[in-house]
Amino acid sequence: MTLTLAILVPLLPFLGALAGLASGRRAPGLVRPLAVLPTLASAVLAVLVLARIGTKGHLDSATRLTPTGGLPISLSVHLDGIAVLLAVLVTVVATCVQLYSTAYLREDPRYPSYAALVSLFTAAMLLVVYSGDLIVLLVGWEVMGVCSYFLVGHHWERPDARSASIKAFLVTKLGDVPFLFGIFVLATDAGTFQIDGILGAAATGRLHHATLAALLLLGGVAGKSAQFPLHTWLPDAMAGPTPVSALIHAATMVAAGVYLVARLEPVFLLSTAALVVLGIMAVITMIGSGLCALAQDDLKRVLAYSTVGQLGYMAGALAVGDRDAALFHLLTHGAFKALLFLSAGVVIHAAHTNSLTAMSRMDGLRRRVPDAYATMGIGLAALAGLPPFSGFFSKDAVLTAAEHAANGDALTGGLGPAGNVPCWLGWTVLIGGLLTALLTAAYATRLWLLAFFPVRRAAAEGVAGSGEAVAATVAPTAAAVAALASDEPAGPVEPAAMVAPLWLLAVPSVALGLVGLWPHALPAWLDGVSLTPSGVTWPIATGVALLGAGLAWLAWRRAAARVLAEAEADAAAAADPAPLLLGPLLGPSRTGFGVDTCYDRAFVRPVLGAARLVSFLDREVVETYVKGAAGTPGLIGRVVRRAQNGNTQGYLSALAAGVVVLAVVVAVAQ
Amino acid sequence: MHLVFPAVLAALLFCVGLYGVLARRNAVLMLMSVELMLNAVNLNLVAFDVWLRDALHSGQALTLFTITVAAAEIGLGLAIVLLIFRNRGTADIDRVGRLTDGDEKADGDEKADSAETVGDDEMEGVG
Amino acid sequence: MNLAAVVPLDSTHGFLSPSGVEIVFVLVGLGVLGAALLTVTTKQLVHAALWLVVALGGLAIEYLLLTAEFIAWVQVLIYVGAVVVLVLFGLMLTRAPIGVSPDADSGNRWLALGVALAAAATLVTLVVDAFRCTWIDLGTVAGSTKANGVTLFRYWVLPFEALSVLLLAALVGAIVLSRREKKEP
Amino acid sequence: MTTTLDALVRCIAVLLVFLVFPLVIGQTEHKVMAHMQGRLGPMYAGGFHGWAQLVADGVKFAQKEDVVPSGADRKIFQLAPAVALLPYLLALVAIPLGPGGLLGQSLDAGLFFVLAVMGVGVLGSLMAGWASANKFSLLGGIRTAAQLMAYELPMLLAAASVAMAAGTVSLTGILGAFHWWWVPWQIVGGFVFFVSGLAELQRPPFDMPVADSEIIFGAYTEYTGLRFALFLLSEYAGILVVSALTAVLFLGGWHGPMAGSLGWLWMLLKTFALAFLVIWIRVTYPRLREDQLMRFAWTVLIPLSLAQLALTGIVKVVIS
Repeated sequence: MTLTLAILVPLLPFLGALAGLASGRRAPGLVRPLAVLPTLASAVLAVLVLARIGTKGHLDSATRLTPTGGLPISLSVHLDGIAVLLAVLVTVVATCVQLYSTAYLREDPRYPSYAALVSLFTAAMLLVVYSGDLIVLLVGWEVMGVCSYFLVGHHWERPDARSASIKAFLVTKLGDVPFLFGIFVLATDAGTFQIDGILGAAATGRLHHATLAALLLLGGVAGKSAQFPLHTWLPDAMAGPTPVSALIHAATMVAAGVYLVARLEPVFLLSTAALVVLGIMAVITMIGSGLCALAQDDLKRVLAYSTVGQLGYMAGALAVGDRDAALFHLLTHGAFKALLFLSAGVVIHAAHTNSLTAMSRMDGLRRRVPDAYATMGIGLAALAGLPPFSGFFSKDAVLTAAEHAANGDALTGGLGPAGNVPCWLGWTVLIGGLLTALLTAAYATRLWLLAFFPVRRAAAEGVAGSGEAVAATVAPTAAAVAALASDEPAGPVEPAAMVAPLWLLAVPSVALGLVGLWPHALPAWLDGVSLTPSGVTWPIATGVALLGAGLAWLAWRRAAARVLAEAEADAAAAADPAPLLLGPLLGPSRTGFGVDTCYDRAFVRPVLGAARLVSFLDREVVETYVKGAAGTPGLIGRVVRRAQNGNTQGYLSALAAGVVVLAVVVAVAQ
Repeated sequence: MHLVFPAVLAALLFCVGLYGVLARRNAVLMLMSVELMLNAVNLNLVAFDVWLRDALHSGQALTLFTITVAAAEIGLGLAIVLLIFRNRGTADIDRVGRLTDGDEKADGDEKADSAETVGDDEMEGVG
Repeated sequence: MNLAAVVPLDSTHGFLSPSGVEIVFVLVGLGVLGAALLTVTTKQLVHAALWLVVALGGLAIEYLLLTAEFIAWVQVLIYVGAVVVLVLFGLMLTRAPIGVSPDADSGNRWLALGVALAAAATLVTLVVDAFRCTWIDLGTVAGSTKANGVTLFRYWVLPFEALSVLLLAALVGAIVLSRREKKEP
Repeated sequence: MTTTLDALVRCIAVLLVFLVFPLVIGQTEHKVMAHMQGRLGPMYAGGFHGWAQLVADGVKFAQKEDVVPSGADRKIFQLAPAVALLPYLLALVAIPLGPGGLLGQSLDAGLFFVLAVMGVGVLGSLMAGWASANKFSLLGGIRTAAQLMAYELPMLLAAASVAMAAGTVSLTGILGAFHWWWVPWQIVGGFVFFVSGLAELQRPPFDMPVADSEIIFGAYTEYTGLRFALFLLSEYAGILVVSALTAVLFLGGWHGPMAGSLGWLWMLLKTFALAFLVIWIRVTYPRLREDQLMRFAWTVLIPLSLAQLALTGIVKVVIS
C-alpha cells in the first residue's frame, strides 16, 4: 500500500506532464488543472507516505529491470526518513510553484509546455529522491538537467536566456561526467548499483576506492548544487521565469546534489580527502557568494547568490559529517527560499524591473505589493538567521556540527568514524559559517532596504518636514504599518493564486525551525542527532548576524545621506550600501570574482581558438584535398567535355583519324 | 589498264568526300560529300569487278545496290535536313548542337528555337 | 600527284606508252577529282551541287571506260537525274543564297583537312603498294545490260528484293518525315 | 578510218536533224494553233500563208538584247539553256530512224540511255530558275523539278514494260522484236508514256511550272533574246524526242508497209503525227492545277503503268 502510494508520487506529475504536453494546444482549458492537480495530489500522497513510513521505519522494494549481464540494474524504491521528508518538501514547493505560475504566466503563449516541463521536473526530482538505485537516480538526475535547460531557456527570444540555458546545461553536464564515473567506481566496488548495497559495503569496508568515488561524485554534486567552481550557471539561470528559479533553488535541482551526498554520507565519511575537498569547497563558496550577493544589483541574482551560499552551509555540514544538520537546513532553506523567490516575483511583477537601484527610486512599492513586502521580510529574516525564524535553527545546527568537529567529536550520527573529520576542517567551516552569517545578514538587510525604502521619496518628505518619512527610514516595521495603513490607492492587486503560495510558504519559513527542537520531531526521521542550538554558537551567530544587519543599515544611512546631499548633482545615484561595505572588493564581487572571465580565458577562448583552428584546418586544409579531389575530375571533365561539343563532324573527324591511325599501325606492324 | 588508276582515283575521291563530310557546315553539302564517298566506293567495286571478271558480277551488282541505297539515303537525308531546317531555321550541322555538353550552345539552341516559329510561318507563306 | 609516279610503272608491263584508254581515264579522272574538290571547297552552295554533277558525270564516263556500260547509265539516270536534282531541291528549300556563303565551311576544316590528307596518303600508299603490278584486261565488255540483268536476277534476286523493301521503307520514311503535322487549333 | 568517218557523218546527221526538226515542229505549232484558234497574225508574214513567221520570230529573238539580271548568278544563268538543250541532242543520237542502222549510234542500252539523258534536262530548268534571282523563277524551277521527278517514274515504268516485252533495252532491238499486236497490248503504257512525256516537257496541260497567270513564265521569266529562244528550241526538241520515242516504243517506229525502203518515212510520219497531237492537246485542254498535276501522276499514271507492267509480264509468260 505504502509502496503503491510512493510509486504514485513521482508517477502523477510525470503523467500530468505527458497529458499537459498532449493536450496543450487542443484543450487550453485543461492545462491549468493538469498542471496543478497532479502535483497537489502527489503532495498529499507524499505526506501520506511520510505518515506511513513514520519514524525509524524504512521501506525497500526492488524489481529487476532487465538482465544486463554485469551489474544488475533494478527499479527500486528506497524510502527512509530523508527521502519521505524531502519528497514532501519537493511536492509542496512544486505545488506552490505550479499554483503561482498559473497566475504569473497567465499571458504566456508557451504556458502549456512550461507547466508540463515543471511537472516533469518535479517528477524527475521525486524519482531521484525515492530511487534506491544509482542508475535510476541518474536517470532522474539527467532528466532534471534537460528540464532545467528548457525552463531556463523559456524566454528563448532573449539572448541572455538562451546563453543561460546552454550554460546551465553544459556546466551541470560537465559535473555529470565525473559523477557517472563515480557511480561506476562505487558499483564496481560494491558489486551493485543499489544504494543499500553500497552503504552496506561502506559499512563493512568493502569499498576500496572510496576516496576516488567520493571525489568523482563531488564533481556532479558541485555541478548540480552550484558549488565552487561550478556555481556560475546558477546566477545566470535567473534569466528563466521566477517560479522556475524558485523551484530550482528551493527544492529540486540544487537540492539534488546535497541530497545525494547525504544519501551517500557513509561513503564520504570513509575519506578524509573527500571531506576536506567538500569542506574547502563549501567555505569558498559561501564566503564568495556572500560577497557577490552583497554587490549584485539584480534582485534575483542576489537571491541566487544567497542560494549558493546556503548550499555552502549544507555542504559544510556534510563535510563535518553531520547530515542531519545539512538536511535540516535543506528543508528550511527550501521553504524560505521558495518564499523569497515567489515574493521577489511579485515585486518584479509590480516594479517591472529586476534592478534594485531602480526599485530604490520607486515610490510606493510597499503599498502596491503588501503581501510580498511582508512575506519577503519573513523570508529575509529566515535567511539572515534571525531567531526565531526557521533559518536560525537550521543554520545553528550546521554551526554546532562544525563546532563539534572542531572539538574533534564530529556528529556523524553513527554513520562513520568521527576521526575522519579533521579538527581544522571543523574550525574552517565554523569560521567560514560565521563570516557568511555576517555577510548574509548584511545583504539581506541591503536587499530589504533598497527594495522597499526609496530614498528620494523619503528625502522629499524630509524636506517637507514630515516626521513620518524620517520614522519610515528609521523603523521599517513602523513604516510598513504606516504604509499599509495609509489611505493612498493601492496598486494592482496581485491575484490570489500568486499571494496564497506566499503565505502558505511563510508558515514553514517561520515555524519549521521549531521541529528540530524536539528529538521526537525531526531528528526522529533522520539519524537522531540533536538539532538543538548549542549554547556556544547561537549567541555568537546571532550577534554576528545582527552586526551584519546593523552595518548594512549604517552604510545605507550614510549612502542615503550622500544621495540626498547630491540629489541635484547626480540624478542616477542610489543609496546602495554595498560600496561602503565592500570597499575595493566591490568590483570583483559584482562580477562574481571573475570566475566567468576566468573560465572564459581558461576554457572558452582556447576552445574557440581550437575551434577556429579546426575550422581553418577543415576549410583550408581538409577541404583543399576534398576540393582537389572534386576539382581534378572536374578539370579533366572540362577538358574532356570540350571534345563533347555536339559537333557531329568533330566526332566523325576523330573517328576517321582513329581509323587512319589504326590502319597505319596495322600496316606498319605487318 | 593499270588497276592502280581507278584504285588511286577512288582513294583520292574518297578522301575528298571525307574532307567534305568533315569540313562542310551545311547539311546538304555534307550529304553531297557522302555521295562522293559512295561513288568512290562504287568506282572501286566496278574496277575490281572488271579486273576479276567475276562470274557473278558481284561488284557491279553491289554497285547497283549501293546506288539504290544512296538514292534512298539522299531522300531520307534531305527529308531530315528539311525537317531540321523547318524546326530550327538553319541547315548548319554545327548549330544543331543538342548533343552538346555545355551551356554556351544552349543559348544558340534557344535562339534557334525562337526562330523556329518564324521559320514555320515563312515556310507556310511559301507553301 | 601520285599518278605521275604511277605512270612509269606501265613501261614495266611491256607497254612503251600508256594506252589511249588509260590516257582518257587519267584525264577524265583528273577532271572528276577537280570537280570533286570544287564540290567540297566552293563557297557557293548551288555551284557545289553543279560541280557534283560534273564529278558524277565524269565517273559515268570512267565506268564506260571500264566497260561497265549499264552501271554508267544507271549512274547518269539515278545520280545526275535524280539525286542531284533532289540535292538542288534541298538546297533551294533551305534557301541557298546566290553568291558566296562565307560560312559554308565549319570550324574544324583544318582538322578535316589533316584527317583527309592523312587518309589519302595512307590509302594511296597502300593501294599503289598493293596493285603495283596489276592490270585489267579490257578486251571484252564486262558490264553489258544483259550480263548485269542475268546475274542480278539469277544470283542476286534475294538481295534485290530486300533492297526493294529498303526502298519502300525509305519512301515511307521520307513521306512521314516531310509530312507537316496539322497545328493544334 | 571508215568508222571515224561514219561516226562523223552520223553526228552531223543527228545535228542536222536536231537543228531542223524542232524548227519544223515550231512552225507547225504556229500554223496549227493559228488555224485551230482562228488567229490571223501568223498568216501574214512572208506573204504565202505566213511561211516566214518562224523566221521573223528567229530574227526577233536574235535582235533582242541578252539581259542578265544584276542579282543573278551569271555563269549558271548563261549555262542553263545549254544544259536544257543538250540532253535532247544526245537523246536523238540513240533513236533509230529506219531499219538497218539508220540511226546515230546503236547502243546496247539505248532506251536506258535516252531516258537517263532526258532526265538530265531538268537540271537546266532548275539552274535557270535558281540563278535568275527571281522568286517566280525559283518557284517555277522548283515546280519543274517536282513535276519532272513525279512523271519520270511512270515514264520509266511504261518504257520498262516495252523493254520487258521485247526482252531488251536496245531501241533497235525493241523495234526488231516489234509486232503489230504490240500496239493494242501496250496501248496503256503508250498512253502513260506519252502523257508523262508531255509533262516532262511542261507542255499544256502540264505547264504549271510556266503558268503565266501565276508565275509569269516560271524559270524562264528573266530570259530574253537568244537564250530564251534556246529554251523554246529545247522545248521543240523535247517534243521531237518524246514523239519519236513514243513512236519507236509503242507504234513500231519504222514498221509499216515497205518498211525496208520506206521505214524512215513511217518513222517520220508517226513522229510528226504525235507532235501534231502534242500541239493539238495544247490548244484543246486547260491547264491542270499543281495539286491535280501531282495527284494525276501518283494516282493515275503510276497505277496504270504498273498495271501495264503486270499485263506485259503475264502475256510474256503466256507466250513463252
